[in-house]
Amino acid sequence: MAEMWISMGPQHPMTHGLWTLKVKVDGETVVDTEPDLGYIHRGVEKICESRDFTQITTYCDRLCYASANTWSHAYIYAAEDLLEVEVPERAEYIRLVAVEIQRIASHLMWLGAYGPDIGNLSVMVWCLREREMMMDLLQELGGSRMHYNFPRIGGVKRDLPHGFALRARHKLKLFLDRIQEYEALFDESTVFLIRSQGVGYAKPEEMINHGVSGPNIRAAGVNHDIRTSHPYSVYSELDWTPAVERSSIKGADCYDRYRVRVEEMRQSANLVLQALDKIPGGAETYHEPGDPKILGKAPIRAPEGTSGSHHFEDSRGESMFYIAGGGEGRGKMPYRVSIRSPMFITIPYASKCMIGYKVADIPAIMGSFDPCIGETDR
Amino acid sequence: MASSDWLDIRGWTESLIGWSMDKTHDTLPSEDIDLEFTISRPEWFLEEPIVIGSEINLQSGFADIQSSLEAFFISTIMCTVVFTTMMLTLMVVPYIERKFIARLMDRIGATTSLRSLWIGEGPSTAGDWWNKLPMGMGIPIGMINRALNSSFGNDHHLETIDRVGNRGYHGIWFLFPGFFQALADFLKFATKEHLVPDKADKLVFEVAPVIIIATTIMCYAFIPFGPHIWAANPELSLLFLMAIFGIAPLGVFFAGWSSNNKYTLIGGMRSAAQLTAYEIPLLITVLSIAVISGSFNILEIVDFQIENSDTWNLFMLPLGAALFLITMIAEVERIPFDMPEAEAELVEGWWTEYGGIRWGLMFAVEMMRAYAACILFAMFFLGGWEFPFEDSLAAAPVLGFIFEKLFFIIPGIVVVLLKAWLLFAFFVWVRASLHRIRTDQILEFGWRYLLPLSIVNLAFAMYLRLEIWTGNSWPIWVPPVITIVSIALFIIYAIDEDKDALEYSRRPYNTQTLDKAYPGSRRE
Amino acid sequence: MTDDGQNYSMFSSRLLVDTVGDVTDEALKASRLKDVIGVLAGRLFNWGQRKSLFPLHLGIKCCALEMAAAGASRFDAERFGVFFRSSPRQCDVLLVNGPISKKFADPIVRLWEQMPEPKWCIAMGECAISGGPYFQSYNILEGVDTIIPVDVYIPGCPPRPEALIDGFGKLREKIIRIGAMPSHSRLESEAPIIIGDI
Amino acid sequence: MPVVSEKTQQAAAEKLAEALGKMEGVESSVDVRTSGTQNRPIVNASVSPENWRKVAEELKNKHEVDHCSMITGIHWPESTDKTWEVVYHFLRTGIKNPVIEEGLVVPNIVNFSKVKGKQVPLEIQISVKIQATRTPSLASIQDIWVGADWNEKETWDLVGIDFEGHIGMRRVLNPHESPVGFHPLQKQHKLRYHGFEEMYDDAQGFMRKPVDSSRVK
Repeated sequence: MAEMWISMGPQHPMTHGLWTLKVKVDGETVVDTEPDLGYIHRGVEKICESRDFTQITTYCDRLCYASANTWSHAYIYAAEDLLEVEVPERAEYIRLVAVEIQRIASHLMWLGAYGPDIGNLSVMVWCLREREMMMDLLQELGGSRMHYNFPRIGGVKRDLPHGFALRARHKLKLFLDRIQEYEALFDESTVFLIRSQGVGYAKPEEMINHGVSGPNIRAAGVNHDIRTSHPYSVYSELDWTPAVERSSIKGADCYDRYRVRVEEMRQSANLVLQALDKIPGGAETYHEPGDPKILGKAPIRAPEGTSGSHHFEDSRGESMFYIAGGGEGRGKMPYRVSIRSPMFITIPYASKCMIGYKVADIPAIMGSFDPCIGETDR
Repeated sequence: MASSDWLDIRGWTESLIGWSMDKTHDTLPSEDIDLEFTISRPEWFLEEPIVIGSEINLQSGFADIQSSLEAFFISTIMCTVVFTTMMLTLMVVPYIERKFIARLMDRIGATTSLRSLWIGEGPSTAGDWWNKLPMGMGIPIGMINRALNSSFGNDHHLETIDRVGNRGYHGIWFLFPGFFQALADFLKFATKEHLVPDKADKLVFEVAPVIIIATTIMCYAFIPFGPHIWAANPELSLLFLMAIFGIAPLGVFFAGWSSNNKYTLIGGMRSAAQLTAYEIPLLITVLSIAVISGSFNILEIVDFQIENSDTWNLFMLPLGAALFLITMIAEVERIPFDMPEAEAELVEGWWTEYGGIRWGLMFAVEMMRAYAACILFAMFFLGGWEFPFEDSLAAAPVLGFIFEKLFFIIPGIVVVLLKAWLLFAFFVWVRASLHRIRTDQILEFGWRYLLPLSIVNLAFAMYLRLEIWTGNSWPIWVPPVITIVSIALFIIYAIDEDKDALEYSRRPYNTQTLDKAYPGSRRE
Repeated sequence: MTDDGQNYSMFSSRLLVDTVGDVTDEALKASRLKDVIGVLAGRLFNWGQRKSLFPLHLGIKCCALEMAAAGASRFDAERFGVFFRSSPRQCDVLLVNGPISKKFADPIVRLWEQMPEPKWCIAMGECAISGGPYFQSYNILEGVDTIIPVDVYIPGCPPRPEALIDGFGKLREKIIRIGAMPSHSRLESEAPIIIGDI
Repeated sequence: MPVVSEKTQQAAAEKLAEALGKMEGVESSVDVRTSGTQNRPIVNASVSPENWRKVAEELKNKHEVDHCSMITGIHWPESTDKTWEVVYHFLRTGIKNPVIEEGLVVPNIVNFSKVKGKQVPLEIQISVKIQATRTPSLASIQDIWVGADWNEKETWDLVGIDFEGHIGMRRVLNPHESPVGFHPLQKQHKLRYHGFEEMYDDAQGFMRKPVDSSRVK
């Protein structure tokens, strides 16, 4: 059959969000692909230039809406680097708890969206059921279900509420047993193994050169993780190792990326349990919001010429913020905020990964890279 | 003597029609009626008058056509009876699908009920709609409503009660929450605007769904619901049924091709390839059933299982049962073989462009085809309208008497429907737990595995029929041995613990696609 | 749907349908049966339309996740007949759940045009109502009602799944009050409902 | 959790900074980030636009900097010494393909506490200042780090800094039909309602009380 361009348009069940993948198809096999992004480009970097430092965290929550906390924390670390702020130890532990629970919720959202991509609807409902547990925990911290505006420059908005540690331990233990349910549905189903093994190969050196990072590169048997290679926060205090997957010789395929993320969910749950035990001052002591134990002093103006940047391990890859100080209002607002979205770099690479596979493999490969278009289009 | 039960609808209609035909025959005047009449012409025309008409005896004339008239009336009545039983029992099938898959997904599923016909939505209600009926027809309805509301404690200041405040009288309308969701969907489809894409090939776009719908409903002419509830029973009803069942993919391909959309084009081609790939194993499996039961007529197949051999074909041909199930899931395009309607990459597959009533009918037809597949499985393998362990239970020493009465009271149709619905629940269970297989894997699985297996199954059926069949029953040891051996084989093959795969610390599996694909095998 | 040029076959069935249609119509009107059927069938089809609202499987931004959560097991939207379909032909509610950028303006209008007629539009979340936090952006339209007539607004950023299900409830109220009228003839007569103020 | 020790990272950063310093047109320094439990050195260098391409190749081949993290274009209309600035961020991750023994991939788990030489992970920030020109342009590093490809497209699309030698430069985030010279992140483009008092004055639509008519909400 003659080759024809199919546009898997902005509104398509495969795209988790709005973007178009133009696919040149010869019969059933994919010959060439070309992503077209920008459908929800809303100029967050331009808006941040006329917002002051505390207002920007709300915009960073809404960057990648599946993992709001990781993005607002990424911005806050960069802002603290810009304003040279000291963060108390307890606040670092609370931030770690919030970020890791958000990572579990983000991976659950991915697993839920990956099921229907390959054809199984019940896994989406199961994963969202567990995600509701995680969102309840984060709702106790941040106040709302999805966008928490939780970190402040210099610490956190509020301490762990009473009984949070107890509920968190209970829910995380329950979650650790529930992962067996998903593994039964995925690993033991021969159909899933056929659809995901040997599909969408990617070698680690080629990936890092393309700028792909995070679970996608750890699936290829390499333990590159910003939290270990460029340690920030208190990750070096807790004993954990990045989840690395034994990939195939030709590189990581969809199955490895699935295995890495399931492993990471377990690992994040253990991280939170450890952090809740090791938190200085104990998980049950409660400090009023604004208490110096959880919120350090922070200036509100950044003079011109100063700049701050920070690499952060988001659930989808390496996110980064670069802030140049000295904007309007005598430095109250940043001059330029630049956001590195891991998926903005991974989607073009992932679409090139699909060449040579079948049309039915496109959602399997694209879904396994866990695209989140909110952060891609900024 | 064919198995039968008291619900002999066919017998009643025959006797009714026969009696009424004889009655009309007798009431007709028996003497000849002279219908001759002549047209006289004026004498100057010099020709004899024209004579038209002849003698007619109404009774003898009626006697000639009486038999065909009876046959016509009987088949019309039986067709309507079978069609209504099918449509009413079909309401259960989407109910099972929506509720069972919701429960498997830990959800509640649809809870619409006819009660909401009566009560409003939140604060706004339909008001006294009955007063709009002409000629005061609405007044009695209003009175009844006010009486019910007041006697069952609704504050009837509102004409129709509001959903939130009033639980009130209309309780029985709350029957089977969710049962009428399919009816609500269908009513909505019916009132939808009919859109035809302008560059689509109009004629084929309109005709394609008709092909699918017509052929599926024609299948139900040959499917017996009970010993005496069938519309037509030709000698080779099985062949006729399978032939008609196989026409629908043509309609699917037309629909995909004509709606002039790339997605539907790929969806249509995929469905054509998949259905042809699974048509042949299906036909061979059905052939093996005909071989083992000794006839092509579905009624006789069921009677063979109930009367002659007294064992269900499931225990004689377990491999055939498994093949039939797999090929039927593929024929009906349900989840593991769902590629043509693949949600993920083809939006909706071949029915993306269809909206409104055409899509509603095709939604219903999907259910009908799955329902037909379930009933056929019940007929071929689960002994149609025979209660499981009917004879042994009836022959039991003490309780046997009660069971005998019970089996006599319960008509065959109830047993058939229960088996069909349980099988449909199995279809839904498969849909909830498996992922979608890629098209080339489906075709490869169909050609490489199902076809040879079905031929092995056919050979086995022939051997059973020729060698082992003793004229009136299977030797006593044959069904248990076959069942135990097949269960053992199934367990051996199902366990795919693969020693060298285990040390890869991954879940092993052994269904092979192109090459033996144990985990790590594709890690060349 | 009067494509007159389309003559399916030698014998024009359209002519037959028209003539038979008119004759029966007159007869029913004369015998007042049309009113009886109109009222009773009206209630039945209104119930049918209310009880099965199929939104389009369109996820723009964060509200899409709340839409998915509404479809999941904790806030099961399917209890109210809300069943997500992914082709606009088979949907009757366009649930807009994110900011509309200039690039997505005409695709979403095309989606709205592709939907068969008794169709409604629910603007879910601040971005769909007024551009939300990005109302100053150079690339975002201020609300989806700049391009599509909206029936129900659900404020919130993102609105909780219960608010989404309440939004569908409000839409059902609208349907029971004014019936499933085509959207173009609905424009003036019906003010859009904003959750929380009634 | 074994973490790279501060000493080795600081030493590696100084070695790289001084190696970069030697190249002409480059000043480089090492500043330390203190947030978190461990101080992390960042190699900071500012390079003149002409020999930026040479420095890039040097980084990639000699210093094995294998990950281009982000490219930021900034428009400084009022500042004296530069009107355009491009800030590059790199990471040296030391990722190697896992070694394959008898058909089995052995994942290479790097123990960061015992890591030496080129393996030490480093952050590098390079800023290139471009003088006052209407068409700022810079050498493209698309062929060295493929990851920089879409970053450059985005920088051109939003800030308007062109990259010579970039294949397939097109608008990625803005709509394709946006006007040719329109690059939103330049300072002359203002946000809608920027500095607009009455927008905030009666955002709720009721008249403002006279007493605070002057104050901006």
